Amino acid sequence: MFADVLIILVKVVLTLTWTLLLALFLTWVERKESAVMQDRIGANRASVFGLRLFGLFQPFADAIKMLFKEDFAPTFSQRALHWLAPTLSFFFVAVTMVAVPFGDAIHLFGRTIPLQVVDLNAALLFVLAMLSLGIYGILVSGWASSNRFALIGSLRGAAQLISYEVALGLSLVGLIMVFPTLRLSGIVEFQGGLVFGFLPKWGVFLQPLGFAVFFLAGMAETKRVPFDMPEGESEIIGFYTEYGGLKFGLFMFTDFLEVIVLSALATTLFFGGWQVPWLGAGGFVFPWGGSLKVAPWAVTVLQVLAFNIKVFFFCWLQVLTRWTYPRFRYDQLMDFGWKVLVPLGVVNILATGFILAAR
Amino acid sequence: MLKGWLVLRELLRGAAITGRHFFANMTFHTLKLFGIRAKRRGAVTIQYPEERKALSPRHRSLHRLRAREDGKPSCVACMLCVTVCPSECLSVEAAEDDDPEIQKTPARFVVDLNRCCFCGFCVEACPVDAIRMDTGEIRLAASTRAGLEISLDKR
Amino acid sequence: MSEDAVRLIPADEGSWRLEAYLRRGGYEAARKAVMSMAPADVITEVRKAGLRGRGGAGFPAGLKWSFVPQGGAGPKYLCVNADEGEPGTFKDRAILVRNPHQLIEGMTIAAFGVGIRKAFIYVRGEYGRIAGRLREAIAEAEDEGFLGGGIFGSGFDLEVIVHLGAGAYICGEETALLESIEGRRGQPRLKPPFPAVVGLFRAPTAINNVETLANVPLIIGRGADWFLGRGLPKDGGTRLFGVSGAVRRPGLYELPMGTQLRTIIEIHAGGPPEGVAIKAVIPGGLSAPALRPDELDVTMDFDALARAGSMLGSAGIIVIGDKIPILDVLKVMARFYAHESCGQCTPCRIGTSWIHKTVMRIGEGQGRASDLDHILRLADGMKGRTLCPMGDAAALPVQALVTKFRDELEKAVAR
Amino acid sequence: MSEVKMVGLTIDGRTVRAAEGTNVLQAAEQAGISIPHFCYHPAFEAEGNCRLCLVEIEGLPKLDSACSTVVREGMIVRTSTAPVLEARKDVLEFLLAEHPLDCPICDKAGECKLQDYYDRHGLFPGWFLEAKEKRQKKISIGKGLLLDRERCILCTRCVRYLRKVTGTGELGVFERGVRAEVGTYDDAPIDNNYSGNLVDICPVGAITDTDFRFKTRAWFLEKRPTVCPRCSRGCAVIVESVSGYPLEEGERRVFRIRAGENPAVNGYWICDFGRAGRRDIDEGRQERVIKSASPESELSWQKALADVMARIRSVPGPERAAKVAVILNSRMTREELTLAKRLFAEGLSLDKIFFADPKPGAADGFLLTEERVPNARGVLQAGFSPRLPDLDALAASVEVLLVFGSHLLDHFSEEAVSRALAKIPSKFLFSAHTGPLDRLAEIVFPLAVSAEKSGTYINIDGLRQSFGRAAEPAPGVVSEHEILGCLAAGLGLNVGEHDVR
Repeated sequence: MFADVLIILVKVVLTLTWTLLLALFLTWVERKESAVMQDRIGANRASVFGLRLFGLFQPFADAIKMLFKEDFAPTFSQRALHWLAPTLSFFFVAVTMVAVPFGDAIHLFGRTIPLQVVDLNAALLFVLAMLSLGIYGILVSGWASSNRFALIGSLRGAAQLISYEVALGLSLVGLIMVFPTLRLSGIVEFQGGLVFGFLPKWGVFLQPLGFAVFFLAGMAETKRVPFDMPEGESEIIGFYTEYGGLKFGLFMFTDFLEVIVLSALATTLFFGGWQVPWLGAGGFVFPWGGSLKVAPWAVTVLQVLAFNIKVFFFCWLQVLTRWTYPRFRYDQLMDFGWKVLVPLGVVNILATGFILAAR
Repeated sequence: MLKGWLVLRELLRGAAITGRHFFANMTFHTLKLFGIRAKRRGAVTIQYPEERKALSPRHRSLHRLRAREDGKPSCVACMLCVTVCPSECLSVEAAEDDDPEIQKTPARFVVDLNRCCFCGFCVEACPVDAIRMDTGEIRLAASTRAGLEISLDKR
Repeated sequence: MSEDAVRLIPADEGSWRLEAYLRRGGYEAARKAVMSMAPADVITEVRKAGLRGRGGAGFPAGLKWSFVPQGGAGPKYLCVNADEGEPGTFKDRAILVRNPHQLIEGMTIAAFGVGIRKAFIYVRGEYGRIAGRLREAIAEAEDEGFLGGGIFGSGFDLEVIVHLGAGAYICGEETALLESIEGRRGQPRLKPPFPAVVGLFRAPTAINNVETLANVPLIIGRGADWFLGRGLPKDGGTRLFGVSGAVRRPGLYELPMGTQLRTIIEIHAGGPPEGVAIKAVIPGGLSAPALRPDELDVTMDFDALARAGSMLGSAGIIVIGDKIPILDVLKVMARFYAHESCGQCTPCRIGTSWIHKTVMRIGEGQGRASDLDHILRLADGMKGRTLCPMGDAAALPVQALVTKFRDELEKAVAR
Repeated sequence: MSEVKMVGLTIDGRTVRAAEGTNVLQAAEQAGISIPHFCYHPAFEAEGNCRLCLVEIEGLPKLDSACSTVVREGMIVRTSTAPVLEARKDVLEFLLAEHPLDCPICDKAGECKLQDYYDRHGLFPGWFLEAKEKRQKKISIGKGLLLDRERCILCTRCVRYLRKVTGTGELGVFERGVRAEVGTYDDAPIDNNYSGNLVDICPVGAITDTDFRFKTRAWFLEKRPTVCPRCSRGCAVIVESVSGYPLEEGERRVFRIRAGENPAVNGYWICDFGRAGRRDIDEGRQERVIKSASPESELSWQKALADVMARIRSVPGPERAAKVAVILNSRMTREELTLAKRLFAEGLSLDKIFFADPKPGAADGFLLTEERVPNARGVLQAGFSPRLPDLDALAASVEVLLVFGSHLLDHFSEEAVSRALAKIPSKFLFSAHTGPLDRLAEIVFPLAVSAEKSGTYINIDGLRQSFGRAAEPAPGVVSEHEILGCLAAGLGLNVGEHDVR
């Protein structure tokens, strides 16, 4: 029993650390990637004992700065809610990560330890629920700030997130129809199979349209450019107008966490999670014949690495997107959500249904 | 529908451009890191305090008064610069010069950089080509407002 | 002897003495006028004689006198312009030296005709010694009762004062002359009012050239018709032609009005010396536009020369030989006018100096291609825009030289 | 009054009627056609030496100068035909050829006729390639006047002014041709009380004034007319001041006073004494309310005036006539005097109303009068009979003394005044300038000078002349009008402020 708790605790700590470090790292990636895209150099001055490391210490410097900044709340704001909002945002996004499997279950000291904090049996619903709850952080922040720009930002955010939630949900329905389970570990395992004998049975190949809708709606959920209506820094500043220091940092951090969560979910649901193509428990079995034996520990390492690489890729993709496109106009945003993504989601469900029925 | 596809096409083109830049630059950065093709710049950023961009000869920087051969400013305090200055930042007081060929010389020639908008009108207005904005001095900062009121005749 | 009597420059011994003049029949005309003629008749006679002013402008003398208001209580003056400053002209000097009494007699007649009691002879500063001879002559005439109070025993008085100028060319201009007599800076006055109405000391004033007045006794003594017979129908009398420059016999020739210029140069003055050809002729003092050798078949009278684009002026003929560069002539001319401009009005003051500077620069070999056009334009800028005729006097000859000898000057500029 | 005969002529196609004897230039000006000119000045006879006003007159073979041509019936004048413009161009080119390009250092720049005309009619580009004549610059010709011979265009306005107007004839033209120059005879300096006008009439910057030299540029000046307060002639003057950029904020400086045009009083001229009135406006001014009890504190005049009112109120009504005294002056405007009359003589029924004016000076026989106050007639018209106070009597009985102006010291020794004032419990000084009286008064109020206020003066010939504010008031000063109005309101007296004229 004690061991179970300990294992869970260790997994929580590892997951959280991984997520947070990745988020921190992502702030650096965001800066560096955008810089490289734009023929710039990017932040490279933060140094520890003269060691610059391409500005890798920048996130830490930022974090320290945020921590030491004055904790400020406007006079007319509602203090408690003002504090609560970033915490809520952060919490609901961070908590999503508990359901994501990092790798296949490992066998250690006679125990089967799933590389996943909790293996919820309705994890997909849990993830959707947690992501939806994140809206509260935004709403509360806008309300608590007692600032009309913040309020406008938060209401925009609420409208946007709820709208895209629909598309997000619809895109997953097809997946649920295809996959036999809602359990994320089950979904990942299911994706270990092959279609047509050679193609990994990844969600993206089964549900290409579903993936497109999911990823686009997911990006809208992260509230980042080109979907940054709630923030709109060049027009209304947004729901965190009245936030500074650590609280602002939390919001920022939440943004990056959302990127990671979206990448992790996209990986898990559509790109086979920790699955490496043609890699089974015993090693690679290539569809064109032949196999490669791999030690079990190496399999686990490869799987965790595969998961990370996939997550990285999606993070990179999102950053690329964010630095490529300009912001939507609000009506375009709503049009895109309701007139493009939602119908596509429905079409996807219908098509999936037809195909399943036809088979 | 067509419009939708066009948009999609443009979106993909945009991503292709940024992506191309990313990969190209990333390659160069990486190569440079390993000392290969180190001369090729991957980025246009100038590392400001250590590196300086060369100023264009037409660049308008801090004003100066040209000097006569004997070191006195060649300004004759005609106040045309004062007249033309749109931000009213120039303040000139004239004094008598002993040389009857010069007669008029500035006793005070102050430019208030707090107000100056570096339009260069003063340079264009000057009938004796006394004021110029070619010092190349662009790092103009002071901790007080008075510190930015610069006497050009005393420099 | 009888020939001398009708010549302005008599050749007899001591011709300037009173007794010599009396021998030539002097003062008879004055006596006739004062004793037996009405003043108005004197003027009419002179008008009939077609005597045109010998100073330069050629304004009929009688007409000029008739502008002076007759009668009136205030003083009137007669001024004799003996300020012979025009380069190339030396006729008045000859009269003053050789025949001063004829001038005095002419003055007496003119003063009687116009009703003047006081006359001034304005002698240029350089003629200081001649002024002494003039004063002697006046004293002689006064002693004989030909001048002063009660002339010839009549009630007519005339006081003559010799006024020595300070040597300014501009004082040959009649209003500047008046200013100078009044003791002020010799600067021309605005016209109108003309001196005949408002002149010396703001009184009506008749101003005549020495040669003009010296002709008057001949008109009164021998009649207008006789006088006209010696010249042209509208331009009576003889004229003193001073010839200088590239001729064998330079000098003063008294010839009838309307003598051919070529005749004067070739026959009377003997033509150019051996090996010299005529390049240009200035027919009437420096201010007259020069003539090219092919333009010499012109009669020397006011109207004919005006038609030829020049003027008779003071009839000082300057013959320029082909050894003289035109630029040198231009230099002398420009220097003279720049030096002599009074400085009163803008175009002349600065125009003359500007032309001078440009010409001198060309002389130094610093000429620019545009210089000749500039000079022409400058002359245009002065012509007709100055306060007194000196602007024209300075502009026209320069213009004529530059246009007529442009080829040569262009070579000088290009050098 | 003899009827002026009018002559009809045509100028530029416009039918113009002008009085007989006027010249074409004036007639054109009356018709609103301006003909450029330098040497002509309406105050003297035409001289026609600048040759700029050449116009085409039908029937004349050449262009003629408009300034010297008298109008004739039926004359047809053209002022802007090609030959006229050509002549102007040439004349301006001639003038500029020997004129230094001194504009940057020339005080006249901005109001220089040569600049203006060349800008409008000039030949661009010029074709003077020769060396300009070198001449003397900056020659002192007396009374703070500087002559720059290079700038001189020999219009001889100055020479003629000194001959025809002042009759002193200090200047003459020397040399001839291009070397001609204006100068004083044997270097004897110009010394007459009207020399400042030379600067005004010089069309270029050949004669400048050391008092104005290099202080500012002409185009910064704000020019407003007023009436000269320095003597009882009441000449029209123009006060030229700068109150904004390029001066420091809050500064207002009067740079010069020039002659205004008023044919009824001064023609085109003012005396140097009046011209020096610039100093009255800018120098030695009382800048703030000074209270001897608390010398350092900033006090508004309204607050300080409350003290004055309290002191007057503390004297019982019936005793005021004897115990409150006022000393006024004849520099106050007619309106202020009426207000003073209603307030002090009628409202407060004061007996002791005195006048202390500056001491009379010598008249110069032209414009300057003996009285050195502008409104002595106004004082009489307001119903005052001005008399000097008897200091001993004043000291004996008066408890509150209001002194307007600081000219008591012109009539009494400082010692006598201070002895007398020492015996008076409350004395208040209202003065535009600082002076020895300041320390004797309980409160000193800074007053506006006449250039800073509007009003009416009545001159020595009884001519009423109203004037407006000619210069922005110095910060903190207050006019007598405001003081008196405020006193009347505070003391509850109706003085009918709206009909003080």
